Amino acid sequence: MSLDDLYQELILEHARYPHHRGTLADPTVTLDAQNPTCGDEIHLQLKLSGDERKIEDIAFSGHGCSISQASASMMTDLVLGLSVKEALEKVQAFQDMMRTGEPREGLGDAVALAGVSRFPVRIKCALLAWMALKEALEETGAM
Amino acid sequence: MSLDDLYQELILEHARYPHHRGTLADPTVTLDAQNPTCGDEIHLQLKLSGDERKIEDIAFSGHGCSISQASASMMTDLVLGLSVKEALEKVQAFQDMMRTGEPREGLGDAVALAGVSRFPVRIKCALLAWMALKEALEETGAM
Amino acid sequence: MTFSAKRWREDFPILRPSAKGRWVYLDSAATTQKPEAVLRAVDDYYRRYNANVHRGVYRIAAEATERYEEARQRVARFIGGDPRGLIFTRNTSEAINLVAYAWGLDNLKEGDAILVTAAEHHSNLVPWQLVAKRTGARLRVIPLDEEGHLDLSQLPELLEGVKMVALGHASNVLGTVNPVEEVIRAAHEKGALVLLDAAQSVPRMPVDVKALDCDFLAFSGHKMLAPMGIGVLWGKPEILEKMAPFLGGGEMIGRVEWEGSTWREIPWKFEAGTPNVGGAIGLLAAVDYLEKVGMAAIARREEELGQLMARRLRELPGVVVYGPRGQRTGIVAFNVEGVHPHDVSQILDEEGVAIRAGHHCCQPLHRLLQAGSSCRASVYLYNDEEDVDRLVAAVQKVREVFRVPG
Amino acid sequence: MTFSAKRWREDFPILRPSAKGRWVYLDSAATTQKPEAVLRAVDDYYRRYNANVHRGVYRIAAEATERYEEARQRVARFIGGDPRGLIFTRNTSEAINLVAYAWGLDNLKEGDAILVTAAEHHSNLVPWQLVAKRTGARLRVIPLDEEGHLDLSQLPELLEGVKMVALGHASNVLGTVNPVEEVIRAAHEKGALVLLDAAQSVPRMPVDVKALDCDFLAFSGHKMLAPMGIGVLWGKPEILEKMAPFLGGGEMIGRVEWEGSTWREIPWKFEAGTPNVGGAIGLLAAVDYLEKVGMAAIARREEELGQLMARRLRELPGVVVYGPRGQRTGIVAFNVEGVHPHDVSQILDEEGVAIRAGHHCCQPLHRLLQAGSSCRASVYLYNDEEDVDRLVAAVQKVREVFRVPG
Ligand SMILES: Cc1ncc(COP(=O)(O)O)c(C=O)c1O
Ligand SMILES: Cc1ncc(COP(=O)(O)O)c(C=O)c1O
Repeated sequence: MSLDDLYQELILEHARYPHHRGTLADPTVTLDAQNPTCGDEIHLQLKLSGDERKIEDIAFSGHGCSISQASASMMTDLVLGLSVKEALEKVQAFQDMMRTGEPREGLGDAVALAGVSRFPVRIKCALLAWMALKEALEETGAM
Repeated sequence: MSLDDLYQELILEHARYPHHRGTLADPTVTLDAQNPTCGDEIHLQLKLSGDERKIEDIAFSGHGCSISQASASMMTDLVLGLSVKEALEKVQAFQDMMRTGEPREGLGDAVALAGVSRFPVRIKCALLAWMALKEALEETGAM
Repeated sequence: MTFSAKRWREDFPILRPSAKGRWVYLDSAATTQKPEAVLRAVDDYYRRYNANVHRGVYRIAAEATERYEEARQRVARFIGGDPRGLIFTRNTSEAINLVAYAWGLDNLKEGDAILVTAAEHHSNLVPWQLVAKRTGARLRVIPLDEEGHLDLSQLPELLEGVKMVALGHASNVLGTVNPVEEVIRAAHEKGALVLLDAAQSVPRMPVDVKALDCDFLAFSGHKMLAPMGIGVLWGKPEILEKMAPFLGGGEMIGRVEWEGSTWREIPWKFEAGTPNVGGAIGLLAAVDYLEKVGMAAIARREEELGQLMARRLRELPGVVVYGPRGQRTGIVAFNVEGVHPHDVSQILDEEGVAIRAGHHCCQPLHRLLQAGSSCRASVYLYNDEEDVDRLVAAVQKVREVFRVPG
Repeated sequence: MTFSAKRWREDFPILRPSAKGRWVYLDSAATTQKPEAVLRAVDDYYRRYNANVHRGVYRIAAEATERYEEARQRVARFIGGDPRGLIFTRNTSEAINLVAYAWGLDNLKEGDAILVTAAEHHSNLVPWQLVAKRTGARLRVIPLDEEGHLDLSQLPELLEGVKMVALGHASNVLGTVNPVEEVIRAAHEKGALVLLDAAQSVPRMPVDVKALDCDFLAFSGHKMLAPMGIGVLWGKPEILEKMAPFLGGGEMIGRVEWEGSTWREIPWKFEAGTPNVGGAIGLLAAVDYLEKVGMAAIARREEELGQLMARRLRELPGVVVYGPRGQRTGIVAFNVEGVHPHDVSQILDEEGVAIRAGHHCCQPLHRLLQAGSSCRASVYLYNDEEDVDRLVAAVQKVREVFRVPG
């Protein structure tokens, strides 16, 4: 395993200039999640369409390592505009990728995170945002 | 070290037929002591002279191993009739013998217990009655 | 296939014969000896990847954490329990105290009862006395019959008002195995929880918490081939989740503020401070070893040797053996008439046979047996018939030295 | 005479260079590595005289008991304390919880205050929060000045109504050593007791409880060369004697009746169940080793390397070092601007340098430092100037990868 896998340019870019970082004026769901072993935190906000079927807007804040920040940034890019069901499928695909280390199609930039699976301690960092999204979507009960 | 040191005939005799085993009708002091690690117990009773200077009678009951029973029997033989001060000197001499393993003069039959010092776990058994005596005498405050 | 104690014995460095011949260890109910595989696993940890767990990013910290959590998974599997309910403690005693404090302080009150048995080890009695004193709850006792079996005839009445049944699974004195399924069923019907003191069962028979349906189970690594300093409390996750924490400190927290804190999810909520990682890794290796030997085979073997020991000792005039004549474990308590257990044990030691003498942390039971103390011989997978012969011959020697009539 | 870390390093199997070169361990504040002498002492115990203590008459049980009690004497001597006050626990956390429960539940009430500092480790904070919740007592906090030193200007006022001062001796983040003598004197004047969390002081400087006059002192074996699973609470005997027991179980009892029990004398009153005998023997060997190196020499060396590390890191643009500029221990917390500590630690690991990243069980302190987390490098007797060079070079690498400006 090599550091270059972990700290690819694409990942560092997302970490340095994360997309959808901030807060929403009128969120449908807000969820706080944390990684208690390292203290990393994410506040995730979603704006769902009226029938709660579709992610119309998304934003995150909080603090964390480059992997968790990049992962959150990539995730928000990916799921914006998707239906709740589609988004949950993406979460599942990302989890699978973390478990197996096999790059997965349909994950957008987040495919760059496949190498994280070789650093077991960091998997939790990569997963933080995705787990928060999953919990937030399940809370809406819109599936 | 050999078993024969520990289980000399004289010791077994005292253990089998202990002297001064029983209770006193009119004790001046009564003291209970125990060895919590093995559950052995001794109830020691003393009758002191009016000025509390002299041990006029002594008795013990309770239960314990052959070493603790023999030791109590030998001790009661030894201190009966002595002054409080003399009795405390005997206790000190017996403690020294247990610590050093050197037989001590003036301990009567109890000198047979010198070999116990080579069995560290059993020293507490041999000392039980003597420690009870010491505590009982100190309680009278007659020194 | 016969059970080859001799073969297993070779794995235990301490049991190798010395110049003076073979030494016979019959005190495994107090603590067992350790096989090479366990010693090596612990040694390997300290020589290769010793690190504090959970918070380290560097390689050996990650490896230590992984192995520690693997131990949790593995030990949970060994007892058929959800790993989320598996808490590492120092020993059985601490595990029981954890429940007595963390569950007891918040769930017991004046008028409530805690039910124990008359054969309880102090470790499953004193914690309940302590929490009873703090809460106003009271202890109640299931009596024993003549042979040492639980007398369950009054169980429904005994269970009235009981919130917790704290029950020894296998006795460390009598060699009995209690009908815990029956007690658990009855207790649950009355809404009481059941904690099993499994210090003497998990090491010597297959135990499955799912099948038993107990709420808590406590045992010690050192009584099942693992090093000292590691033990287990298993609890049903849904109960553990509702409990307040026990020890506070590092690792068990969520968010710490001056005014108060939140807790990490179970099981970590109950593990404060640096755990005994080396101990957990040793327990993992011990469980691997035990499954290689086979828990069912160990149980059968225990029963065989226990029966043999009890029968052979009973044949000696002036020797009284406690506990049942029927089914039993390999733990046999006895007394030689007129000879104090300390003296018996001392002479046995000279004959190269190690047994325990005392009240075995069961003073109330010994009062019931009308014995201040007793001798206890207990076998494990490294003992065999030859060891029983050695024990019996040594007890004969005791009878000679002390001229026991008969 | 110069201190030869290189010589000591040879005693530590895990620190031997591999094919890839020498690995640099800078996480001793979390847990230290173990020298051969400690590993051998523990191994020898399990291979030669492993037995349960206190109740065995046979030879190895007697030897195990003797060594266990010798460890108590030896460790008590190491901290200048009466051995009757020395209780073996699992770690610092358990030691502090023991006092919080056994002393706190009976001696704290609504309106009482417990005084801690703003730099407290969760293990010396959460136990007091838990007991405060159960008793109605409240926590009060000694603030820090800019450099991380205790601000004692309001101490007399802060001490009003305080029953217990729970005070870290040496910080596990800031590298500070608190003026505990002054606090102890002031606390005693107001009738408050003082517990010192000495997890980071006993391993790295001479500590004498008699001279300090503290009432309780807690520390962990694993942070001072001993195995995991063994720690110490020392307490003044006259205070311990008046306290109720903490954990109930075997060994700690006098007479056990159904209705209640009496306790054994201290220190055994506070040790329930089978102790970690192997761990205590390991701690004995560790203390022998530390005295061979010399605690005063270790303290001087820590200070030297701590200063060097802090200075060299501060020289790097974009690196902030926490804690004082003056006197300090060999524990240095820092951050690299714009780079999360996890990322720093990951890159350092690739460079063969192991440090810790996180809140180091000090969330409130990190909020004060306005940092969610930090990197922490900590030295011990096996580290030297070359290790500091390696650390600094690796932090440079972090700056390159993350293009830290400056
Ligand atoms: C200052 C301080 N107190 C307490 C502790 C807790 O020690 P342990 O985890 O060994 O209980 C530590 C170490 O983590 C510490 O650094
Ligand atoms: C039945 C029983 N319960 C509890 C214990 C206590 O175990 P530990 O001393 O490991 O806490 C023992 C062993 O001593 C035991 O035999």
